[in-house]
Amino acid sequence: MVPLHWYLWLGSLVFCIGMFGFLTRRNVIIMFLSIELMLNGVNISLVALSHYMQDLRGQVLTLFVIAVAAAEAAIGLAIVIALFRNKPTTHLDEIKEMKG
Amino acid sequence: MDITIIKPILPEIVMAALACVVLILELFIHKKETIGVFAILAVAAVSYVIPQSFGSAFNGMFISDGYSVFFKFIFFINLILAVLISIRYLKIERSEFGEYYSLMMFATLGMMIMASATDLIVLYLGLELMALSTYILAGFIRHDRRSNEAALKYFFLGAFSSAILLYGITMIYALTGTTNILAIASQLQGKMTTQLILAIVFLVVAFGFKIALAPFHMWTPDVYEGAPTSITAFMSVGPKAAAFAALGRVFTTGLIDFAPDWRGILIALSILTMAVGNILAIQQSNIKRMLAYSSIAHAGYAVIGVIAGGAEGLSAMMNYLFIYAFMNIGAFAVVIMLRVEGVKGEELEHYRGLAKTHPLAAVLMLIFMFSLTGIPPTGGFIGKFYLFKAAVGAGYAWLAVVAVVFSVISAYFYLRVVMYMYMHEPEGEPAALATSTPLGLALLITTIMVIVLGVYPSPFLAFARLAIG
Amino acid sequence: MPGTYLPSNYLPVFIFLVVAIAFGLGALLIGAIFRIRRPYKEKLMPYESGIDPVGEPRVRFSIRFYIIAMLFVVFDVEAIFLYPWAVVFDKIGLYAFVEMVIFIFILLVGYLYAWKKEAFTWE
Amino acid sequence: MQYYLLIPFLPLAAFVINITLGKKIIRKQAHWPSTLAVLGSLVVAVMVLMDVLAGKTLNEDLYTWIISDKFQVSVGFLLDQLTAVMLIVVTSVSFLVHVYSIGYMHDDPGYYRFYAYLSLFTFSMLMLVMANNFLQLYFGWEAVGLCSYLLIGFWYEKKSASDAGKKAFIVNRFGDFGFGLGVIMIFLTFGTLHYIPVFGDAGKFLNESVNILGLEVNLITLIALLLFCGAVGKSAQIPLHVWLPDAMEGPTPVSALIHAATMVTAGVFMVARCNPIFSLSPTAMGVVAVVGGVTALFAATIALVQNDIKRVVAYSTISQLGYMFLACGVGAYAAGIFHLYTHAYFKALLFLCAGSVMHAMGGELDMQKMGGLKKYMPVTYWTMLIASLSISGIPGLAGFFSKDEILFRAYAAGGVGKFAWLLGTVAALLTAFYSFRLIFLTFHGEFRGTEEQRHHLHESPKVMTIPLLILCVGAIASGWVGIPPLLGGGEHFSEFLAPVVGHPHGEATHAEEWMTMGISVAVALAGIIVAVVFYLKNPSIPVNLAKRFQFAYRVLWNKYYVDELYDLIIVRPTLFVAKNIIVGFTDGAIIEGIVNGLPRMVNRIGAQVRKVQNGLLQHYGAIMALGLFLILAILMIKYSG
Repeated sequence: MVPLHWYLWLGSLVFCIGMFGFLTRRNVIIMFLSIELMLNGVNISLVALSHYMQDLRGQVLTLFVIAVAAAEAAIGLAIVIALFRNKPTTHLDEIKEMKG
Repeated sequence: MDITIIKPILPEIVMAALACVVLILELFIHKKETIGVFAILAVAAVSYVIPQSFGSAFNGMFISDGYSVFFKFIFFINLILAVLISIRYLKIERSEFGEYYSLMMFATLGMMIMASATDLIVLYLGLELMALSTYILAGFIRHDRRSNEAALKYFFLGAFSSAILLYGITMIYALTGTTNILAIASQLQGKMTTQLILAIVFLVVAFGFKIALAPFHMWTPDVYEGAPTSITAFMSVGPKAAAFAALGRVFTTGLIDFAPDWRGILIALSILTMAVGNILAIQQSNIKRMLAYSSIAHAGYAVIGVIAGGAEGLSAMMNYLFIYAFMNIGAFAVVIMLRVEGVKGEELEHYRGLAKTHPLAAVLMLIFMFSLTGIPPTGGFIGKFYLFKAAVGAGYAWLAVVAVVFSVISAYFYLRVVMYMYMHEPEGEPAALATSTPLGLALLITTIMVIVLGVYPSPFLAFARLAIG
Repeated sequence: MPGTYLPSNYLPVFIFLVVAIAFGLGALLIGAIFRIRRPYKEKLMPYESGIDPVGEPRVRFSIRFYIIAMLFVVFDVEAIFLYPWAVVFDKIGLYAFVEMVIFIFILLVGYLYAWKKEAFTWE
Repeated sequence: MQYYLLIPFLPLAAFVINITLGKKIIRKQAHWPSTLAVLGSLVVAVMVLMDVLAGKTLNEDLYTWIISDKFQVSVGFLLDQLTAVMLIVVTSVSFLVHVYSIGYMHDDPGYYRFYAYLSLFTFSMLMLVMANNFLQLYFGWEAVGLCSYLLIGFWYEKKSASDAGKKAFIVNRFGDFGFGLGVIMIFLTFGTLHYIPVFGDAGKFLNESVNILGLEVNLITLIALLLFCGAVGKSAQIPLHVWLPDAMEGPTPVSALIHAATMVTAGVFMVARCNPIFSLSPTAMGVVAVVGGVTALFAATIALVQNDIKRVVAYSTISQLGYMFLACGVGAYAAGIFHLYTHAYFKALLFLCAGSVMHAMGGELDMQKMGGLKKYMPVTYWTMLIASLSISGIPGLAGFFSKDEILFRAYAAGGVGKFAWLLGTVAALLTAFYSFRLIFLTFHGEFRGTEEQRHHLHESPKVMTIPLLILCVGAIASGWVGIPPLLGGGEHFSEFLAPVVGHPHGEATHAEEWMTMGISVAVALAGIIVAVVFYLKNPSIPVNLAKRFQFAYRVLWNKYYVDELYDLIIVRPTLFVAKNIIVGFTDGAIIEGIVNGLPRMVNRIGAQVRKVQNGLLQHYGAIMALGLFLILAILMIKYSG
């Protein structure tokens, strides 16, 4: 049987990979994916915990996270498209009109 | 099926329903002002059901108590004032769409849920509803690149922070097997573990992001500058207050046993925030950006209330946010007034000699700047006074002294605006003002409230104190 | 019962996965090691059934695709709430039914809005 | 009985109306709101007086601004006998001055501004006298000072006027500084600023002392003297009297209201109000009595030789204020307040008459250029004559009763009181003399002005003379409420005030009372007769005297060179320090370092920190993550170690 810790480590690993990706990649779409990775890292941990504790809350939260993530993706995509129309780039280094 | 169990959440239900109605109305109504008026009426309807709402629902996941109701009133004020200052402004920005108002209502709904949440799941949902709506609102002027950029930055960093929040929630869940904020304390039994450190830190970071505590404030200046000014005003009060509500609830009930730990973190962040906010505000020549840094600094002050804790600290924090709502939106309302066709009106230079060309606008700005500085007899003074008093009462006199020092520094950039208006001669063509009845109404309300709160604060103080119970 | 998921039930699946991945990677690896590389211009051209390619190989998709995709994702994911609901429907009864009707109704409002905004029409 | 709130707030409302609408809308009608408001206040003040007479006093906090443990900032009202008297004085004189100003100021371009300031002043003064705590007293104190400053410099285009305003402001700073310290000391000692607990507890601290620079000073004495500093400044006593004569640059109705009848008496009021504190300290009482007595005499001597009609009255005011302090200093607070009250009427009358004369003379102030005005302006003449008789202390008139009361109480108190009595009696002689010198120079003899002025001479309009007549009634009859038992009266006034200020100490026989009274009447008559001889019968005498005692004359003419002295020892050194040392330092390191260095440092830090905010999203995320890991690391180390 797989100990709970393994799942939790896996979850945190996925979370950290997502975080790392978010901080290092410059392409907005990849950054999207990274955030999804972070959320899924959380989801793995939640489902595992929920199962091990025989408590439904974790799974409920997971469902909500998935739904919110979808909405987030839609909004994020819309924002990127709106930006793209004014400035055709998906490269983040070029998006720094405001600073200081 | 017992309908009465939904009573505590009735205001939220009404708000959600009316927001949907507003969304549909947008499809059929071409005069968008009407929708704005409808949004304000919706607030009236929601306020109407609030008195009957007290109680707890959904197995203790949701509560309507004095604390949440006080915050809800802050959100309503925020919404009403933001709607009032938007109506003319949106026309000037050529972004008159009805979704704007329903999004504001949805964002307010999210805030209400956050304030009432006694379960981390509900808290997360409220936060996301608020955040997703404000992401769109920040980028609402679609043809403006700065607005796009603001939305993009806010969105990515916001999503990042909500992932961090989720991880914090997961840690708490792992430790306690529950997500109920009230049950957390009893489950933890005051035991410190590595996971708990993770949980506390992650929650501080996530809430710190929404409140704009340094160093999690980095998004604030850019987003506030790029977003439509009316939304900047909206964002600088509502979401911030909602995050404060959640912070206060989670940390002073669920994690109260670990107060020394999170208090230490918050003190450090508070000082850093006041420093960054005030010092960088001095550097700004764009008034929106300056107000963004100022709002960062004010978050640093308000967090002192949470640090001080107890009924006195929390009520001081609530009061501060209440007062801040008026003075900050008032200041933004003046900024909006200077935005006319073809002139951004955001630069400090635009305020040169305003007292000569538009004395009334200058006087109003003067009042708000005085209030933000904390000069009596304006509301800002009262807010700061009670915050610092709470800090002294809780044994953090030195922190109050630090905050006072930073307040003095803040006078430099607030009063610089006043100096530009009163000491400098107007240059070139006199600036035009975009006035309108709703904007005038908003200015009237904010000015009166700033003065009344400064001169006769006791009823409001009593209200906050009562709300804490 | 916590912890009763014995990996042994999934062992064949796991072995199959490992073999599949190893085979795919191995084949590519071997090819990369042993093949002879003599590139010239025609050889590097994308293969389009023997016809010279016209224009950039990367085509920008119409923005409509994204909008449809976004709508799909949003409405699709809302369906996940229906599964747990369906599982416990007979236990909760009318209350659950009413709640789900409201939920669907809210989705419907969104759908109506999208429709009226002509998000579904292809210009 | 909340209606008393109308008393201060009606004038406030008038102020708001005039200041907002005055310039554009009300303009020449600006007197309506202000005058009606103060009339309303007067009516309500009379009602309050009735209530107080019926035994109803009141002490309540209307509203509390800030509460912080012991420290409480509140607006509250104390309505007792003392307040009631002050209310009547302030509102009645203020009302008459408002009416008078309709005529006096009617051509002024700043008409609305004038009435706005008058209303603001009335409001501040009423808040001052109605206060039930020291903080409100202090705010009222500063507010009346501000109004006085605004009104002295009302004709700010005139340099002398704006200079006089500044002078009043700066001189008052000295006194107010002491007063402020006194209020702080009270708070530190008693832990509250409300009158009732402070006065109640004053006795407990009788034997406590504080160490100031190695000097043991009795705590109560220190507080009393600090408070008295404020009174010295506001009521223009030696050595801070220099601002009041210069304040005559303001419009004459202002001089009558603020610099004669009301504001300058605030010091006396304050001392009387704080009598439980003062009475505990014989030292402080002695200082008050001596300062009062010396000022009474000192100012009277200066008034002897001045030619400026308003300055004579101004020095007379200083002198009369000295009497009031003298009374307070010997414990006869009721007598002091009694004199404050009668003085308000006859002194306001004197000023308004002087204003009427100036009005007729086209702004001329020099009495040497007047003369013989009696036949041109009979109403002014007769009213002013009665006021002069009153101030000289002719029996039957208001001034007689109050001044006699003071002198008798001083005599009866013994000790310092006897000395003060002597000063007061000599001053009474001088008072009678200079008052009649003024009358004779102005109204009798031949007209000495230009032909043009003569042509222009006229009696003032009704709107100005009617207030004169009303005040004249006050100058005659206001003393009748305090007729001593010796003359068949009931001393109602001091009996009325006794609950607040207590009874005066000291015993004296009837014979002694007759004696002091006789002496004061005699000196008053003597003064008048000398004036008659000097200025009516034989005008060469004063000229010869001035020649013969040239030194003394010049000293008096130059007001004992006090201004010059202050210029030498205070103004010049200050300016020297400011010009040379501070300016020198600005180029140097210290001031540069503090004034410019700090902001520059903040700026430099800001410019560096600003670079962190470079607009790159990833960068922001990285800083967030960095912050997260930093906090995490610190906590981890803390808990693992």
